[in-house]
Amino acid sequence: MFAQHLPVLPIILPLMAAPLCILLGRSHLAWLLATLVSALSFVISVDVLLTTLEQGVLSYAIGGWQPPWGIEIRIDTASAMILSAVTGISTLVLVYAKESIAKEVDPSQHTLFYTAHLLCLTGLSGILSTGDAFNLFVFLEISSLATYTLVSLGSDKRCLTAAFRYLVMGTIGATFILIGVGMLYMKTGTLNMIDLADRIAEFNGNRTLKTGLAFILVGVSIKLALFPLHMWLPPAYTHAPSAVSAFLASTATKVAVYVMVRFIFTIYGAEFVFHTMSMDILLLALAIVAIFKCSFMATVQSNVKTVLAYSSVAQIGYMILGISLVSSVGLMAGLLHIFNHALMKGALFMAVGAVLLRTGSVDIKAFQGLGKQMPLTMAAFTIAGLSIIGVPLTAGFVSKWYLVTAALEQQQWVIAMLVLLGSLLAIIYIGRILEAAYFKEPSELTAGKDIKEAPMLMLVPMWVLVIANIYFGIDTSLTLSAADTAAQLLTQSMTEIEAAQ
Amino acid sequence: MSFIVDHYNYWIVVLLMMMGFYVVIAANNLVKKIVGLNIFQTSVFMMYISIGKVNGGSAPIAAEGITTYSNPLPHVLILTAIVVGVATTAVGLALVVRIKRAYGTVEENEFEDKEDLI
Amino acid sequence: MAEIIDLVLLGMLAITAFNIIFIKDLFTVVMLFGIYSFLSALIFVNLDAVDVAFTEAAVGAGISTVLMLGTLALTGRKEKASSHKTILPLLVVCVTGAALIYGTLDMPLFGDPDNPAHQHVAPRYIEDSPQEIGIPNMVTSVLASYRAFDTLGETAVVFAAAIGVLSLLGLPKRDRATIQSGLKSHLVLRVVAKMIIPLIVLFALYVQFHGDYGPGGGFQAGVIAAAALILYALVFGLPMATHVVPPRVLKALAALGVLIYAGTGVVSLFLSANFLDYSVLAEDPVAGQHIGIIAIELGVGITVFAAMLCIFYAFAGQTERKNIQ
Amino acid sequence: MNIWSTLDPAQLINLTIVVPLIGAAFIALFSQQPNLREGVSIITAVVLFTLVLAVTDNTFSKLSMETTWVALFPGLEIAYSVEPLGVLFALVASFLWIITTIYSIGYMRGHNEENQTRFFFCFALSISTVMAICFSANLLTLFIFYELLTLSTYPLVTHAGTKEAKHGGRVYLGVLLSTSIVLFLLAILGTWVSAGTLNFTPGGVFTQAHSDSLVALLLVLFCYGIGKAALMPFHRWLPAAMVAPTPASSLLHAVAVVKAGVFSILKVVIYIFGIDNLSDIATTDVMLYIGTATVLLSSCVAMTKDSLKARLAYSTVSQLSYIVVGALLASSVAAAGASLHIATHAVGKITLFFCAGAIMVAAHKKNISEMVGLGRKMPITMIAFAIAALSIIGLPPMAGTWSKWYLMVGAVEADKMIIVVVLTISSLLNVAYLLPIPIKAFFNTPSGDQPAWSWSETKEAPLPSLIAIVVTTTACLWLFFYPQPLIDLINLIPDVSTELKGRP
Repeated sequence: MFAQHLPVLPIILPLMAAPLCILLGRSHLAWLLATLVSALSFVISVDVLLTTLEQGVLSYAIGGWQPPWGIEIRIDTASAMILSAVTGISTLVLVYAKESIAKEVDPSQHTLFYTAHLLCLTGLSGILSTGDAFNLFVFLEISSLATYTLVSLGSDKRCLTAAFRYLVMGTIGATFILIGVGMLYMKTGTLNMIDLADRIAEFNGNRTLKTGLAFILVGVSIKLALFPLHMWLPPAYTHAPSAVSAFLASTATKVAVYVMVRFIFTIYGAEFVFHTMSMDILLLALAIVAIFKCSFMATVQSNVKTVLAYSSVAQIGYMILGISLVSSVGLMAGLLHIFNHALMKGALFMAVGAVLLRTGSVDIKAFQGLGKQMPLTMAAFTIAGLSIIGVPLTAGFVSKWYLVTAALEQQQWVIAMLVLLGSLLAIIYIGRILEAAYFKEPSELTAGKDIKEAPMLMLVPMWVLVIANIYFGIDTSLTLSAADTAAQLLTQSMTEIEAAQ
Repeated sequence: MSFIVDHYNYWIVVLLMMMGFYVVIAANNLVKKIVGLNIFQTSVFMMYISIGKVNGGSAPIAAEGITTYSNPLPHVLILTAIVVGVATTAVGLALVVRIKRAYGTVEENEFEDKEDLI
Repeated sequence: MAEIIDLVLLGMLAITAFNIIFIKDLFTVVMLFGIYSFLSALIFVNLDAVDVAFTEAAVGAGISTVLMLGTLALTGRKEKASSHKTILPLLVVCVTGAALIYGTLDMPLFGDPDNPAHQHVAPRYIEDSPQEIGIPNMVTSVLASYRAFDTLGETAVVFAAAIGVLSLLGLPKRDRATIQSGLKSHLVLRVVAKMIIPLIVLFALYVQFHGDYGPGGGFQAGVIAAAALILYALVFGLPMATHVVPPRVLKALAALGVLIYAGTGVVSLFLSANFLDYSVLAEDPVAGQHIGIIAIELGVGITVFAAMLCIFYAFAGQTERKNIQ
Repeated sequence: MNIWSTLDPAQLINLTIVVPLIGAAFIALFSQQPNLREGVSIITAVVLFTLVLAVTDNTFSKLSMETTWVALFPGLEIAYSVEPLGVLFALVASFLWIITTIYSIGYMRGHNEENQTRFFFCFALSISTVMAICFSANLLTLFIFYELLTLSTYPLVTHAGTKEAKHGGRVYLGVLLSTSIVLFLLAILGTWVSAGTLNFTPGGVFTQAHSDSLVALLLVLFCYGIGKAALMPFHRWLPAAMVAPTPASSLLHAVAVVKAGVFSILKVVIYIFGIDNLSDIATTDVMLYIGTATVLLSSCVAMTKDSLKARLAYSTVSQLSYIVVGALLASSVAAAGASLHIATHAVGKITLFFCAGAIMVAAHKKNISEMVGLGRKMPITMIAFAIAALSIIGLPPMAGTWSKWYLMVGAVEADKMIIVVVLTISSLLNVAYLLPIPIKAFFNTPSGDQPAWSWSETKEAPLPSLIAIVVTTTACLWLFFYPQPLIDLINLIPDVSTELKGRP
């Protein structure tokens, strides 16, 4: 009966569960509800993903109003793929959160935490599913507001200033997007993405549309923390509760990358963005600086969460690099990395959260000697870390492989080399932590304490992600076919132009 | 001349936006930052509403004898955006209150100094 | 004529904004912001956006200003002089502004009926909505039916803001042994307030249910109703207000409103139509639309009322706490 | 000698990789019972060797053996296929694993090392990856296990856990991972993007259609990317890795790891570029001369080292470049010499390392200057050392003679007389840095009068270690007299032959 409504369910299920959590009142009931709803959304998303692989794009007219008059839910493979990752990670993070926030968040706020998490999930699902440019802004704001709340729940008071900076930057970003969308509407009279794409084609080179694109790209770049607009991210991820860091690091910025892909490839079209405006060169340059600058920053931090946060900014550089290569393979590599990076960063932040739970600190000194005291957690950290580096048989290798392939196909040997050099910095920042864990004696932070392995509810989701890292590093058929289909679909117009030339 | 007449509205709105934007990024006081954010957003709303204006049109409420209406769609969008704006303001101000409690100040450079000491 | 009014108002806005940049007294800044909001509401009226003007006046000049003042009460009203660098922000602003001006060069003419914005999607709303939806206010039609999903999102944003403020500040405790606070000595104010408040609530109800025909709707109604209670709290003190509308009820109401809205959409699902398709709610599609709009406007109204009041309680609770200390 | 003839030949490959893994699992299981644990190690090693023998047998009877595990990317699998060069390497590695296991038992116990289970466990893991490298059917598979070999040997390098060990481990991991990720992977991807295949194909995968500069660039990337071949200036990891316990150094850093490097280079040269095409590539000569420079320079550095293991390490760097030079000479005879050198250098160098370890365990001496007169205390060890040294130098009747002979012939065939000269000088340098050690040990005495030598004076290493030394020393001699099986195997490699081709 609900089969044709599946595309809309990943949005409205968490949306309705969020107020229900408040009505339920009890935090463990809220936890149960949130987890179940999130899991259900995940199952639906995977189903939707498989459907898009078979049947192509799914379109759903909200309120029965046909686009462009009504709002359309439009899920293609790219959306469904990231949606599956987001809902999947959300489920795992919720399972993980129970023990984690019990230590890090005041008990009176647990219900609010789950509510905010569900709202954030609603926003992210909405962004991924919607086919309407303004609707995207609305969902962006739902997820952002929930995110500010989630970040501010951290136990250190610095989380407040981090959340505030995030709020100011995020709102500027959203307003920029709003300006851009307004300019689009002004010139085309429509907000539906497909309709926009059709109508923009006739305005190639129009100055209002160019400005609109610039504002949208800057706005999205703030949201996805593209260098040099990334300054809000490291403090936010450092001081947020661990479960929040795990969720945001693996989903929020990725969804923003998706928004960028959507605006560049679906709405404006690669021709406009890369040919008329030559955005590829700018994005490429920023991506490369991001990779090196932020990887380097990651190597000198002493707070492990900050290390991972800077690493996230660097990894976003890889995704943008894939996009800026302007090819189907490059885009595919970018999408793959969105998916794979979610798996690795989720696992890493979860491991760090477990360390915080047991040692009370995330300083690199707290990691000393943990190889023996928390073997399972550190093993998870190690494997996910290897995935970040891009060691073969992990998911990270797969995305890096395609990224370099894409660069080489364009004869960009230097860029290919730079991508690989970037992994070396990853070796350093991950290696430092591993060395502390396995080769150093416990420091004064943990010496004498009886440190136990993390609780089961935290280990299980962590290891699910670790195993996913290995699984998607070996059996790549699903991720590759999804990313390939998605990229083909998105670059369709581009290939048509090439063929015409 | 007609070019100016046709565009003056947008230009002034741009000026307003930029004044708000300047307050957001230059102000040191967090409350003032939020005020700036609101000015910035309100000015963007004006841009949208300007898009919707039709010369000689009236408010988009169907009535006898009126044939030209202004475009209702920007109005709807901005209604939503205003709500989003006030929601952000509320959360932002709540954060300011908490920052004051935690740091004893809402001047950005002052709590930055304190953070460095930690 | 309209152009001249427009120009004058815009000029006043520019002066206000310019002053806000330089004035160090935050109380004045907030007041100027209230004026800025009012002026922009006037511009909205001048540009035929009555619903927007209504909302801007209620929110910008009303709720936002109250919240800012509440914050100032806690954080102090003086902005300290700082050695903040102003060159970089100025540069950023100039570049952004230049980009925007560049963008305006190809913009369609202001107010021209032939603009693309008026040609493509909008005509359907203007021409068909009175028949398709059956209500004269096109803004309400678009808001509540064609683009109901946006409005659902908007409700969720309000709810999210309430959640955010609650988690940051917490709600004041409902205290039975109420200390009489508020403006105890101002008898005239108390009497006038007692007379006005019921009227405001009545007006809110009118706005709520008249939104289909004139300007207004759930959002404006919710804000106005909240304003009534805020006035009550200001005059009679927060403890009294929490006695009348307990915070816990508000929390539940805010949640309930979202559920009513989304629930309406789910009912359509069960009647085997698309999400938020109201046509199936009654035999006659137009009647169905009407029922649907009333239901979701109610949801919006409840959530906005409860969320706004919640947020106010949270801020007022902080001030109260500071006063006690 | 094929006791596994009932098995499907393709299964043999799987077994060679899986058996050490199973062994590793049992080693971990029996961590508390040292005897059982070491027993498992030896049994696994022996079983593995018989498996490799069976593979060899099949290779001689021209039975093709292939297997595919999983398709990693469309058109790219983790796949294995047996070819003679890999068999040669597998034979050497699996045979020496048995010996090294026996040796380690004596060494580790004699030295009272900690974490012995981890040691044997990682040892088994690394052998498994070596087997996978031997039989890999394409560059991707080779690369994956090349990386895994680096990672699985890292715990062995840092086994001691001291500050030096950590530093050594850092250099080891740093150099090997950096070169492989930045250069090797880039070369592989470049090959994949331009040639469309990564399969090892006799005669190479590049055609005339590929631009010369691309192929030239790829050759450089491969030569430096395969950091395990220790071509200067990326040789620093090898001396750094010498902080490992001696058994690990001897098997892994004289045989498995470094040979995996030169093996990969040979494999790339023969099956990706094609020996016949080498001379057309612009950078072949450049890399060739870098190889010869490495040969000479590292020999010179070796002379300055007083630490025995460090001297052996630099000797290894030098000897590895022999193989690189042989591979790049674009001569089938030189390639044969290079292949044979994998085996002959392995037995020679492992003996030397065994001896170094034995001296450390029995006499607690690390530096050459302290070994004066040691021949009196450890005669067997020092005799073995002398024999192995002669083999490395390339003097008859030792195994090293043959490989050096073919390398020289190859250089002549390729008309590169300078290489002949360099190889000769290098042999003289070998004499200069290796032979003084046994000479001092036997003929110099620390102080004037000494009683006549008697057996009671000796204090040799533990018996298992001594057995291992004797076996490998014998092999050094044996391979001089009976090199034919290995030469037959080498002649099966496409384009490689010990026969001189007539000049066209």
